[in-house]
Amino acid sequence: MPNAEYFATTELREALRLLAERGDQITVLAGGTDLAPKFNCRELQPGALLYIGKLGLNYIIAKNGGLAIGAATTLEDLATSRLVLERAPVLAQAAAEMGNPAIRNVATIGGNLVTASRAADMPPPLLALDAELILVSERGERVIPIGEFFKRAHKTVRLSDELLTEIRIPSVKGQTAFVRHGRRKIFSCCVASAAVRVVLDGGKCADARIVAGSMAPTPVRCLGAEGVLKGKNLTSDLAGEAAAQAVGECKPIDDERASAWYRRRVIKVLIERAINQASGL
Amino acid sequence: MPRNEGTTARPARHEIRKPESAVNVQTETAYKYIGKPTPRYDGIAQVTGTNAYVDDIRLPGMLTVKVLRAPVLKANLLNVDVSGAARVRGVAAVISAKDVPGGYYGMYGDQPVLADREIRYKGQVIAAVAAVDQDAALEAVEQIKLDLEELPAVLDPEEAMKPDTPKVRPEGNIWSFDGGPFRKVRLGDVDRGFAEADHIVEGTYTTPMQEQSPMETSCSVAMVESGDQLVIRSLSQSPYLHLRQLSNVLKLPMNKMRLVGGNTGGAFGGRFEIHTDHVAGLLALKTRKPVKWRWTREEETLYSTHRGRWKFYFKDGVKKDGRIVARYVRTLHDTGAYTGMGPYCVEKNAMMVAGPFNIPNIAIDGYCVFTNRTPSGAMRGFGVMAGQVCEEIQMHRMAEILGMDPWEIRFVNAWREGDMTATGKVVDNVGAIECMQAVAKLAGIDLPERLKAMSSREKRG
Amino acid sequence: MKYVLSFTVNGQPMETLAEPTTSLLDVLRDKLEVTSPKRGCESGDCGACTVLVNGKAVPSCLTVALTVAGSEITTVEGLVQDGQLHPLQRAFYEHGATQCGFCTCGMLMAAKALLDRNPSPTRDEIVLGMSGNLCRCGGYVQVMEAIEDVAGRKYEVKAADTRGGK
Amino acid sequence: MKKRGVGIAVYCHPTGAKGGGDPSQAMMRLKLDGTLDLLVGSVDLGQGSNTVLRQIAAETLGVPLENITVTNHDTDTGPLCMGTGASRVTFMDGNAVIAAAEDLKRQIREWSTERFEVAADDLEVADNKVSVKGNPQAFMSFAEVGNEMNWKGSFPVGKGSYCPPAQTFDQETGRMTQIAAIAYAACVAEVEVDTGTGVVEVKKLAQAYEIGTGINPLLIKAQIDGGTMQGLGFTLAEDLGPNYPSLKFAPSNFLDYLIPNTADVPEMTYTTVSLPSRGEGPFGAKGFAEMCSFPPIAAIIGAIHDAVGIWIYDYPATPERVLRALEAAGTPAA
Repeated sequence: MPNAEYFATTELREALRLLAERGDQITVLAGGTDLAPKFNCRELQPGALLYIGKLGLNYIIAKNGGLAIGAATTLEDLATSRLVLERAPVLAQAAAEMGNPAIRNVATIGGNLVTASRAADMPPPLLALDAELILVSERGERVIPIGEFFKRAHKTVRLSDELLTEIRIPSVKGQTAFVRHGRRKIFSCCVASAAVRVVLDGGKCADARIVAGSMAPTPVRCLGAEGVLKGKNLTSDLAGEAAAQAVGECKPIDDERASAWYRRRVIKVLIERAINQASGL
Repeated sequence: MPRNEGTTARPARHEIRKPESAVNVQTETAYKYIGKPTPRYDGIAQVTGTNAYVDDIRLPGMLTVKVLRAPVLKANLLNVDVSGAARVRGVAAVISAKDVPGGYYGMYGDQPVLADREIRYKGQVIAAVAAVDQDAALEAVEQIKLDLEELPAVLDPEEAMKPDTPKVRPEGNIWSFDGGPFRKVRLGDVDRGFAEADHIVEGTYTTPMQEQSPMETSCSVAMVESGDQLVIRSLSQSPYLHLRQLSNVLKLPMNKMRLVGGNTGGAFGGRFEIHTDHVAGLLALKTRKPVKWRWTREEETLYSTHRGRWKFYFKDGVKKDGRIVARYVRTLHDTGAYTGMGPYCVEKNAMMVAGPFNIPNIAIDGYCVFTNRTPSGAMRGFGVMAGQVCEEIQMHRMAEILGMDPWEIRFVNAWREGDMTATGKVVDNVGAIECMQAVAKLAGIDLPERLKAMSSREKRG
Repeated sequence: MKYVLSFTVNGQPMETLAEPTTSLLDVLRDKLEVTSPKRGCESGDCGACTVLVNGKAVPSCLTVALTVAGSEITTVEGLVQDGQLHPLQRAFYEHGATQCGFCTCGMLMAAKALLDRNPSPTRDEIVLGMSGNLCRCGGYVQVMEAIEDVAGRKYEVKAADTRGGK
Repeated sequence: MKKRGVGIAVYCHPTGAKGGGDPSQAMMRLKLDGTLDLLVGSVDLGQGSNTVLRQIAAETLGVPLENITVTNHDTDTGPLCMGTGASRVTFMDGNAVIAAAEDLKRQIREWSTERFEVAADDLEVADNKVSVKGNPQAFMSFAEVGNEMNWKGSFPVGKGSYCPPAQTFDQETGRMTQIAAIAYAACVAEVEVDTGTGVVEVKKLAQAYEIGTGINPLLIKAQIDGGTMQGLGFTLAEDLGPNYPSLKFAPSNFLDYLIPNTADVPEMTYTTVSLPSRGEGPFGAKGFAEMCSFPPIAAIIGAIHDAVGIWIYDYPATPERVLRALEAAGTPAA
């Protein structure tokens, strides 16, 4: 029988106190798009829910040339924010391509990160942008580079007394692209995605980020593929070479949406297209 | 569709299309109502949300149903212990096979309401609980104890047809048509036809299991009214066939039952089989209270009947000029663990699998095979659709092999008035050629004058 | 544990009790007998339960009821004003945009949210705006034509009657 | 790389159950004020059968549409219907409704002979009244007829039934000639194949249907639009057994079992074809609802072949199947 408690404080301090006292029994609720289906079929019956939608964590502000985004910011706000469109267009695009309009009105960026699904859409662009995540607890604040946040599927470094409050995107150089493949043109779960950032110096690639989504338990930053690009003249052929290198860095699985065989082929194409798109080839 | 980053420019607005302009339907001016775009009879109720679907019905004291489903594909069911479930607070009744007074349901009457002694597919319903709410019902279902002896299952129909494969049902894995293993159709002499042919074109095709996916999941509300009449609010798309099946299962005469419905959130064939009426009815009779059983989307997707899977082998004998002179089709239909509508589908398939084409020599062997899958059923065009789709792809391939235009081969063979179907029906009011001509025009394809001049009304000389 | 939930449904202040894990959909349907939002999947994948929360379309099955405390909820029951059909309702009726009708109420709310924000959407914007609402009868073309028609008639919530029908 | 291709297909589909023997009944009751109840046994599943049967009843009886209430699907009061499926309701129920309306007309004419002192054959029922042929001044409105017949001892209920003869397959030859009206369709599909992802996008569909007389263009369009979308799902995405015969990865929800949405709607045009003669359906209508999901399927598969030269033999033609076929044909993903 369900007998959960419900907390919907407006005070961050109060929320952190609750987490410090009994974080291991508390399920943090933001948009609820991942949790509610589990409640509906009784797969998940939490002892207590802490709703963070009233903590004032729904914000997008310009900071140090980059962005600070509250963890409870909805995907719709991300997708339509002029600031995000200007400073992190790949993030806006990834948010716009996720779910459907109604889901984007409730789903949050923080929820997408903390749920840490293999198919999550927010991590790849954030990795490409060198984002940092702010975890706050009564013990203080931790700043975690997003690359260190995910431990495995559905598991992050967040401790039970911590709350993800903010996503920081530094001012980064370069041009970006995000290419996603789902099984339906609009509104489908991600099968594979590629987020790319290239910093061009003349025709040469000075720096690069190549991230593959849904290709392993956690998003994959393809360092080898980045190495292929760095210091070289960016051409379509080189993009193809880097994409081929990236495939070897992924560990895709078979699941309901696609086979590992298919994912390996399609990620190569997506990464190649993303590099070409980012570098205007 | 990715949004346009950082731009507010909007593409030009589409021209607004009026509802009547998009489809050019032949209408008769002589009629007052026939051929007129009359809005739906229940349209206002639908757009105001006032038409009640079964799940919208709430009655005082109504109980909720949850069921225990088979955890394995095939097993001997040695014992079902519901005593723990009956003790859960809020539970009004728990039923298992021994509580079913009558026989079997299904178009061919072979499916038990609750699994009795054996399990034939994963998800088969074994026991059902009616309780005051969903949580009590789910808790009770968890308390039901099963004693199972798991057995090897068969999933592949080709495998199922082999003699030493475990039997899905005691009568064997192949349905018997008139005492034979397949529905036999013979027109003319295919062997002679193949001998006359310039080319032999073979092809093997498979079509998937498709779920009807009605937006409304299976749902029944059952109650006993006027003292002794069982009333079921049903989604059935065949209430009278179901009344007969329910009469057999519940051992009630037809005047002691009443199916009420007429407002169904989609069916597409999926409501040709009883999914919830029988169990809800049994529980209403047992508890004398209103009972609602609504399936979750997961139950609907995994355990409702669906369009069964098909495999087709085509062998066509064709002349250089495109005339098909012989066609052999071996069809294999995976009907799942119970008969469902399998044999019906196989026979209807045999009627139409040769397509709208005049072929003088045809042989069809239609097999209906049992496997330990969720039973298949009806879905839009059941029997006909899968076969004709593969037949059309075979036509396309044949044209390619002959180096012929895919239009040409169809025009050459298309039925004319007085031609014959595979099963010997002489066709009239034929429109295959006319449809091809019309669609070519619509698509802006300029057919050769010869094809444009053809008519189904010119009998084959 | 049950908590008091106070909010407004179609302009009426409501107060009811809800468990922390109960969805807005279940509260509307089971407690308040507002049945136009339908249970199609209970996992946000079909859109049949779409309602407006403070003017924004949300899947009510994915919305934990207690989180909408103090909010204004609008469902199809709230579209008819003074016995007059909303222009979208009228257009859906006239264009034959309903078949079995199970998805219709969710479609109407998604369409209303779309037009409230963007009174003259392009076809592509309508495609996007309605992409979360599945219809197995498949009548998307008529739905989109109905929305275009309303947009073309300069979208406003008045001037319609309930003619026709039963 | 994206490549375009065009394909065609042609289909035929019979009306009604395999081998006939599928009855439908209808009842029409004239009420005290001249309005009518139409009782049928078929179910309106969304296809609009109540709307269509009401049109047929109003046309046959010559009464305003809004004077008819349709009641269906109550096994205590409703007549028999074999089932709402097999594209049979417009045809079978429609014929039963015509028979019921004709029966009611006959009863009204016979009852009216005394009143007008003419033979039943000299009376006609039309325009919501019964009148003497050639003397339009001599008439009684349906309201008067309904009031008088019911109060003066008659029970004006028209009954009608329709059932094609039942036939079984010949054991040796499979001969089966009981096939009610056959409807036809043809389709031209244009697709775009992404050779990198294997994704097939249907860009355009043109379809032509021969369905006899169309009873309601609005509902015909709904059937064609909707059936087409189900056909698209069947062709490209829907599969309950993606690892057939294994049960692994069987989809259980709308996240994994993908049915088409608005974004999958191609540019669609239709036309209907008219033949010089019509069959036995009501006003010459044929059943066609099921067939609407067939036409795009083989046309799309043919169009994929036209675009990239591969044949897909197992359906749906998922991106993975397309990529595998391309790879087998020596075209690596790009």
